Amino acid sequence: MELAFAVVIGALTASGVYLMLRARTFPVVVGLTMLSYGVNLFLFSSGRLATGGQPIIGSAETYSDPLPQALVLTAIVIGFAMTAFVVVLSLRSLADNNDDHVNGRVPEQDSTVQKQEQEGANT
Amino acid sequence: MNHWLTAPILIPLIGGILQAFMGYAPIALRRTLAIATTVLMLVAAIVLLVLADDGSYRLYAFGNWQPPFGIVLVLDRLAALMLVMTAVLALFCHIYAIGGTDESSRQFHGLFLFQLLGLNIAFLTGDLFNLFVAFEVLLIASYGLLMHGEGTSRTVPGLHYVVLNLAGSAVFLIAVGMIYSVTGTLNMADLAVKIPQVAEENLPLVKAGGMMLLVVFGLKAAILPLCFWLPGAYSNATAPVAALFAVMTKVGIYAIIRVFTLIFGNQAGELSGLGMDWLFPLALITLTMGVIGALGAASLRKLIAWQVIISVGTLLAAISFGTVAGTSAALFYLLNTTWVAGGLFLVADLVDGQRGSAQDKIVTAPRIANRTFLSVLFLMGAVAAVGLPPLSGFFAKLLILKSAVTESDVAWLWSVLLIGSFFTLIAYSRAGSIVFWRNVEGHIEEPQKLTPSLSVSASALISLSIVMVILAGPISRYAEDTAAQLHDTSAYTEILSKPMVGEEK
Amino acid sequence: MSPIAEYAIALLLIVGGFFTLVGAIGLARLPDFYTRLHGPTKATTVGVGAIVLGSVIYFSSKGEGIGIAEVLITVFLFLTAPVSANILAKAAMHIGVSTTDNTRGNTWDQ
Amino acid sequence: MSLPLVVLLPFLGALAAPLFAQGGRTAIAVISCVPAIIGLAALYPHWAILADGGIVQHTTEWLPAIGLSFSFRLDGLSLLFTLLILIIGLLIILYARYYLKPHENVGKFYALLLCFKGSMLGIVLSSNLLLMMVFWELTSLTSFLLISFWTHKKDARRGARMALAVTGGGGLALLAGILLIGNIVGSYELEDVLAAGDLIKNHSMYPVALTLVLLGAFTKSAQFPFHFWLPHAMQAPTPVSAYLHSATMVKAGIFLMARLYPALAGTEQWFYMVSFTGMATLLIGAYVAMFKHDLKGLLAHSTVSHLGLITLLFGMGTQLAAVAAVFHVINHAIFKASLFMAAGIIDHETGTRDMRRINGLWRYMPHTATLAMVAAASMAGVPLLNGFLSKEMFFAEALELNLPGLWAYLPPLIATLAGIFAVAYSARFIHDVFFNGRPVNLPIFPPHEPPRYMKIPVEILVFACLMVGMFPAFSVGPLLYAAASATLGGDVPEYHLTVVHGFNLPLLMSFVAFFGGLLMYTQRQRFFDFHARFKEIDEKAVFEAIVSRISDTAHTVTAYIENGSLQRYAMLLIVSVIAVAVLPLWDLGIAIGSNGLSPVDWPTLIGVAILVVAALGTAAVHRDRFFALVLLSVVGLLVALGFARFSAPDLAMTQLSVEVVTIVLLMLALYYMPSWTPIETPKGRRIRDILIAGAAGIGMTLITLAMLTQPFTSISEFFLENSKPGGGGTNVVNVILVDFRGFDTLGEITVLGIAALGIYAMLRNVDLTPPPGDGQGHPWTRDAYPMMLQQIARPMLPLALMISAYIFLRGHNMPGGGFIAGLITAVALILQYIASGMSWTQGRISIRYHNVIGLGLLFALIAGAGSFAFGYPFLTSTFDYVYWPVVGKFEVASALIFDLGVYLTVIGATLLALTSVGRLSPHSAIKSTNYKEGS
Amino acid sequence: MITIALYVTIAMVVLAAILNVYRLIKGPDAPDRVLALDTLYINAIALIVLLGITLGTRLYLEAALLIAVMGFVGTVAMAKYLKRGSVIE
Amino acid sequence: MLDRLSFPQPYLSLILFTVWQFLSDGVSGASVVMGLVLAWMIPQLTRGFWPDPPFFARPWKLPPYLVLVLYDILVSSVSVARLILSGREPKPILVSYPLELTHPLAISMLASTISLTPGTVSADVSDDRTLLLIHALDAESDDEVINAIRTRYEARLKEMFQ
Ligand code: NA
Ligand code: NA
Repeated sequence: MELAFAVVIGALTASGVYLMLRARTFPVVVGLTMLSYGVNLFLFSSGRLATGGQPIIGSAETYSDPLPQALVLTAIVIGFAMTAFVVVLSLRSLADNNDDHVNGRVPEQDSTVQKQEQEGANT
Repeated sequence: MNHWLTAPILIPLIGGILQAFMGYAPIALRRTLAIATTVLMLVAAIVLLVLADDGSYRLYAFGNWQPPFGIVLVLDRLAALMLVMTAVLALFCHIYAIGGTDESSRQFHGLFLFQLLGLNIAFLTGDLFNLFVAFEVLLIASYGLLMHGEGTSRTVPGLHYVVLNLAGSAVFLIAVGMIYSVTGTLNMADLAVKIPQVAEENLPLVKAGGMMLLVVFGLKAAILPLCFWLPGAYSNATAPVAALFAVMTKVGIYAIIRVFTLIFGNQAGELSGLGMDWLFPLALITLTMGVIGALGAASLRKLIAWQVIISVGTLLAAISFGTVAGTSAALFYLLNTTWVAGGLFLVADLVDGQRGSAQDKIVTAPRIANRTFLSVLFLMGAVAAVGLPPLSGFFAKLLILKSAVTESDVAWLWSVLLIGSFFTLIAYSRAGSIVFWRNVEGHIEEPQKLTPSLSVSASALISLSIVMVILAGPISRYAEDTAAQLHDTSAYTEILSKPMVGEEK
Repeated sequence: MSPIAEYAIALLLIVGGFFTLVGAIGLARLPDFYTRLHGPTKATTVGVGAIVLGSVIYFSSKGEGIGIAEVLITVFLFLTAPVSANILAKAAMHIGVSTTDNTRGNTWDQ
Repeated sequence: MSLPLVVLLPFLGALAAPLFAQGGRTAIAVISCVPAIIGLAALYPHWAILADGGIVQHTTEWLPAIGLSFSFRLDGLSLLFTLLILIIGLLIILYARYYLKPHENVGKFYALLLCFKGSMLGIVLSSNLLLMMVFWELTSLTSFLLISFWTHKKDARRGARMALAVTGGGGLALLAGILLIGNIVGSYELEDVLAAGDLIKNHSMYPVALTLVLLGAFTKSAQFPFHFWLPHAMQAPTPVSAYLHSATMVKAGIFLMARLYPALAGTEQWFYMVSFTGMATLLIGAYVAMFKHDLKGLLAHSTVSHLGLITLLFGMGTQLAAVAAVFHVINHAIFKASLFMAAGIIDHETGTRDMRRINGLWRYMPHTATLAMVAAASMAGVPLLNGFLSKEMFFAEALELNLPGLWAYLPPLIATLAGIFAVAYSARFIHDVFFNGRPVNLPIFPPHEPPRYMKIPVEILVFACLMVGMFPAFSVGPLLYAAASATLGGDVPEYHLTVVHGFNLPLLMSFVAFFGGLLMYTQRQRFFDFHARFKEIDEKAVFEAIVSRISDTAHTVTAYIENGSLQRYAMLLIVSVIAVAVLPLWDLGIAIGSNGLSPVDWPTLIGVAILVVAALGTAAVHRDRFFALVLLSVVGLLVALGFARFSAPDLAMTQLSVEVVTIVLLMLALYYMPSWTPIETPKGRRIRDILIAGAAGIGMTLITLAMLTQPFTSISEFFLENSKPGGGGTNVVNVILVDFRGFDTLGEITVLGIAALGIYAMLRNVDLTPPPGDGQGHPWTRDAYPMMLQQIARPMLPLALMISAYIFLRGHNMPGGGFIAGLITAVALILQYIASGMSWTQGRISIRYHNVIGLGLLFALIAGAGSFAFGYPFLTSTFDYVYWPVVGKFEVASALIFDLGVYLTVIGATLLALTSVGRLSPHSAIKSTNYKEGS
Repeated sequence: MITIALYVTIAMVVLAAILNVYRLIKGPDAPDRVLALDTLYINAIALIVLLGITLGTRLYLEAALLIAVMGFVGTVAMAKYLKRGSVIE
Repeated sequence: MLDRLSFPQPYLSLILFTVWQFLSDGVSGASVVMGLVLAWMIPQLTRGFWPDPPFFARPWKLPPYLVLVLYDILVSSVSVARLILSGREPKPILVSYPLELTHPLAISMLASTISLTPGTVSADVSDDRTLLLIHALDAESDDEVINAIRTRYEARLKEMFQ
């Protein structure tokens, strides 16, 4: 079970990191969201995995660690606030720069790459 | 329990909440209440400074829950020093802001006070996860503040700042998770107790977690290679915000001092001095990069922003020694550099206001109005920043230089810092002589009026470097006591056994 | 727990699972969007309804009373499924998602 | 107390002087004299002690942490310099009164001059080396400001910056040197340092310390190869040149060598470094002076040369040489200051300093000419004038220098050669200016004698030249003795201050120099032609070019590294994290801990597979943004299922609600954005990114695996035990949130509130034009509010409120709580906005979301602060079971009020954020208001 | 009895989820993906309910209710985005 | 002011009160009091969202209708399942159904019913609310679909609403 859980966190991290390194605001935001899902799962698992051990007194024989759950709850809420902010910030950047590139404009060498790849794709 | 400990938190929180309600109240009322809040906060910080000077650790357990279970505030000299430093800077930034910067958004004062809230929590908290929450409070407020103001120039740097810090927060959480997964605790004092007892096979996890924390704090502190978000963000923020941000990198430095002297300090067994051997070379490279940036800066704001990075490098070099002398030198330097950098950002803005389309760019322009006043302020700021006598920067630099002990430390620190100072001097003299002296024909339409709130706050912050010279003795004594207190980790961990309300005998 | 309840629960669960699966097969197999819309709208809704009903019986036969949450889930699903289908169909028509060749009649363009 | 007074008074004067600027030049000049006069008076009582080789000392503690004290020391050496500074300073003030024009900024001038004077006094009187350092750098600064006094002149600005760079840079080296000495000696007090000469000289760091200190001294005293700044400092007003750049500041380096003579001198390193530097400077300065057409340029290079002479004397290391050096300090200060003043008068009266135009001034200003000629003769070393005496001593010492083999001839040879040049340029100064035909095209013609009082300082100094030259023992004997004694640390050698020592080798050298110099001057045209073959270097231009180059290079380097690319910065961050994590984790070895793996069930495994596919798929298809969003939803849903699967119902619910709101928000944004992401990163970088992401993913996998399989105990036992008895709730997670760690939650809802306020503020005045249709070119439908959706949405609102109330109230004991309840309410309201639009919904909500946020935070705050009333800390919760008739038993918990705060904040923040974006829509009737507040 | 039924049912629902994911990835059009997602949400409700029965606790049922609410709102928002662009206007 | 103390939507209040009793752990004094509070407060808060409260001319016709629909849902599920599993190509048809109902709620109820019952999904309502676009999964002709709906559902709904 632990390995499966670890692979999930790895996949979320890898995907989040890759998207975070993209050049447009939208994938970056998606990547950050993905990363925060991974991080939340990770923090959650720092209290180890349990089945049917929900930390509600009287509902189980042994309880899973409630503290990481509380921490993750806080982290989810904060992550939500941050994501909301960065989404809106990317909108603002789009409005201010007429471009959704993370740097406000497409750097020259990148736009040539774009052109080349498109040509490559067309032929 | 001394309820004063909560004052630096409750005051800006209440003030901020009031501002949230008062979005549409007359601006005069909002300004009055906001400034009153900041003044009260300064008063509270001073009270705590006086309290802390007896050298004891004061504990405040939220919810009356015994640490390590509940969240605690811990007041010591370091916390008090950071609080006062921040409150002083904030007050002048705030006064500057009511000179007109606050008009472009109704949320300004609220965000400003929430920013202070986050800073104060960070300085006082004794809980690692709560430190994360504090970081988030101050970051989200700083995001809002950064975007404050007219124009579009700050959007992209703001976006970079936000995205990198979001990634940083993710790393912070991972690090907290790793450390919790081994130690099972979050309270810093408890961590200081538990870390030396970590089993051999678990050391790598804690070590990696600690190093990740160092990266996160390094990102906030703007240490190379994590510093490149700073120049753009700071130089595009509105003046009072940029000036207040002078303290933002210091939060990272504070966190490094706190966590890496308490949790990974000299009593941490296997893990003592974690990361410090990385820190010293990185600090020197950061310093060098800062100097290069300052030399190449095209505007006063950029110059000062790189100055912030120079000071980060200098500070961390001293901190990395892990000695009382190093830490106390860093603390003295910290005060100087924070206030002066803040003041310089304000001066740069005033200059900008006088120069029309030339703004604060280091280019020739028609002669500015109020040249004498502004050039004297700039000169003083530059002298204090470069570390020339007779202003406090010199003494701060002396302390830092003197804190190096081993021959290789001396050789590296002295040469990098002194050669760096030389080139910074060249950068400032070049910038100042072009901006203030090298004039072209013509005159500027509608220069900004230097209202008292603008000029007083800018000159007050710069003049603090004179005050620091006069009070150099007492301040360095306080810094030394602070450093000594910090390095005596066992005293801190005694908070774990303090009685709660209702338990006192 | 009475054997009747056990049989009922087992039956409801398996029926529910069956319809859920059928809905998914429909979604996977049917030729165009509009035909695929039928599977989830009906079969899946019914399937989950059956499973939820099984849960109701399971817990009430354990003496924990009738859970209103299950009832609410069911009511909710039945109320919303047609609306989801409706608004998705509207979206599909707007985008111009094509129908299979043997479809008679035309989509709207309003 | 008189010593600090002497130093500090000029600074006070500097503060006062500008206040008298309204009173005109005279008033301000008079005020500026006061500090020096009081200073002289204050020193007078100490005279007797000093004459006997005594010391006056004053110490106040300042910064003991670094060994810096506010301590001063007056002995013979410092007295000599103090007198030079104060007396010449007074003359300069008088002179400047007439030199400056009425419209000039005299307030600034005198203030800076007084600042300089104070700093200079500080250098010579400091008894603590660090304190001396403070004043040392201050002289560099004030010199910088004085050179650039005429800020509108490009040459002045450049000259000033160059001087600052060289002397300031040298100061930094000196600082390092002093700190090293301090490390060796363990003190910065002069007394200790001077007493520790042997310790220092035998220390392994001595060569480094010596080099650093000498770097400071040489830069300040314009020694080769740092001499180039001094001639360019002549862009300063002439009083400044006379005072700073001939009489005082440039002597600071000399002073330093004299001061530290007992501590540092007497070694081979000292000898070679100092004497050879001095020799080179002596010769080069004298040579170049010959070819300068600028009056002040000639004098400046002459100054360089004389400074080299003094340095050479100190370098020789003999006691007599040191005496000669001190003597020449006095003599040079006197004649050079008077020459500069004379040059200033000529400049003032003719409007130029170009000797090719200035000719035959004898006819126009005979009085000034006489004074200048006497001073110049002294400079040339003509007998009966003071310059002659010390030069004779110098020649004598040059002969005494015991160098091996043929090298022994070098010093006398160079001394004589320099003497020849000195005579030649002095002759040029006299002949070319006052004779040599008629003036050429002078800006001011005809020139006149200057105002009477402007000449007085020159007269006094020329008189001093004569007095010292003719009656040396009487005029400067005691002072020289005291100074020499202080320099040498007590033992003064036998020396005789007489005009002529009889016919000896030094006198012969003087004759050779005198006639050789005259001969050279008569043959000057050949030398000029010879010199003209070398390209003249303008050091200012070189300096400026170097600074520009450095600045440009720095700019290029900075722009290359700080290239404004988020992708690079993010990459650096991630790579840093991986780097610091990899090293310790490398030691982890086998990643599976002692608890081993638990069995896996296949439904979970399939869930994992779907999650992994969806996660990696999102990255793979991210260019199709909507598709990526759908996959992200799948990820969110499965993460929530994962929370439920692993015993965290609260997290599952929170994750679900947050995920939907996030997706809605992302779609709100996507409306304005392109629906496709173009390919623009080069393939190589995409592969690099995949590798980085892969490394991060594998790293996290291994860390998680290691973590999950290690045995573990935590503080959570406490929470499980105390949740019910101490917190009054059975849902431990909720009790932690609202009680044990309620402060985190307070911070968390504050973050939420701030984010919403920030979002609102950020979208103010934003103008976004959405595309007219979707990515495939379909125009948007007109049907904004589908009827069926409206019909279902409205009854859902009260139902959702009911469910919210249920989730909220049970949260303390069962999964739920304020946060989830708040999100349910918020989502129900969002559904209204989706179904019926902004204006319709907004019209039915009478409260502003700002206030909801404020109210929420306020509730939380009040719930927390309630405990103050009972003397308990903030956020101490209380709960009780209450029995009411009819109602029965129910629980009342203060934590519930706190949770209500959470509930309200969540609603307010979520809706404020979403509606802020929603009102950007061109269809929205509610526009963000454009406003600029009045003040 | 119930245990076996639970296993079988879970197997069928999980299989259904796989089919949904297949459709979600295959598309071909955006509405197909949203429809698949919506169905996946409903499968998730079933899975949570089944989990509750397996564990013998009703503590997870509210999570299932929440999926129903959130899944609907999510679907509606996506569908509205596809045809109208602006979800809230 | 009195307005603020009343129950503006008594049916809604009744439903809410009843639901609350189910949501609570059994009926008790506390749950009744809380139920009353919610039954009063929620309609007060949401009354603005109900500009024209649903109007039923013959509300008692609703329960039998719901039973009918429930029955049809089960039947329709089986038939759809059969079709899906048979592997046979369906014969889909798009039908424009002329509406006789006018009230939006009534139309919505009809559309929902159609979606949940045999082989039909209501895809759209025309802007003027006179036509309903229906997609039938497997039907022979327009008339077959229209007639089935007209008689089985729309007639009953018309009775209920008009
Ligand atoms: Na459906
Ligand atoms: Na001439």
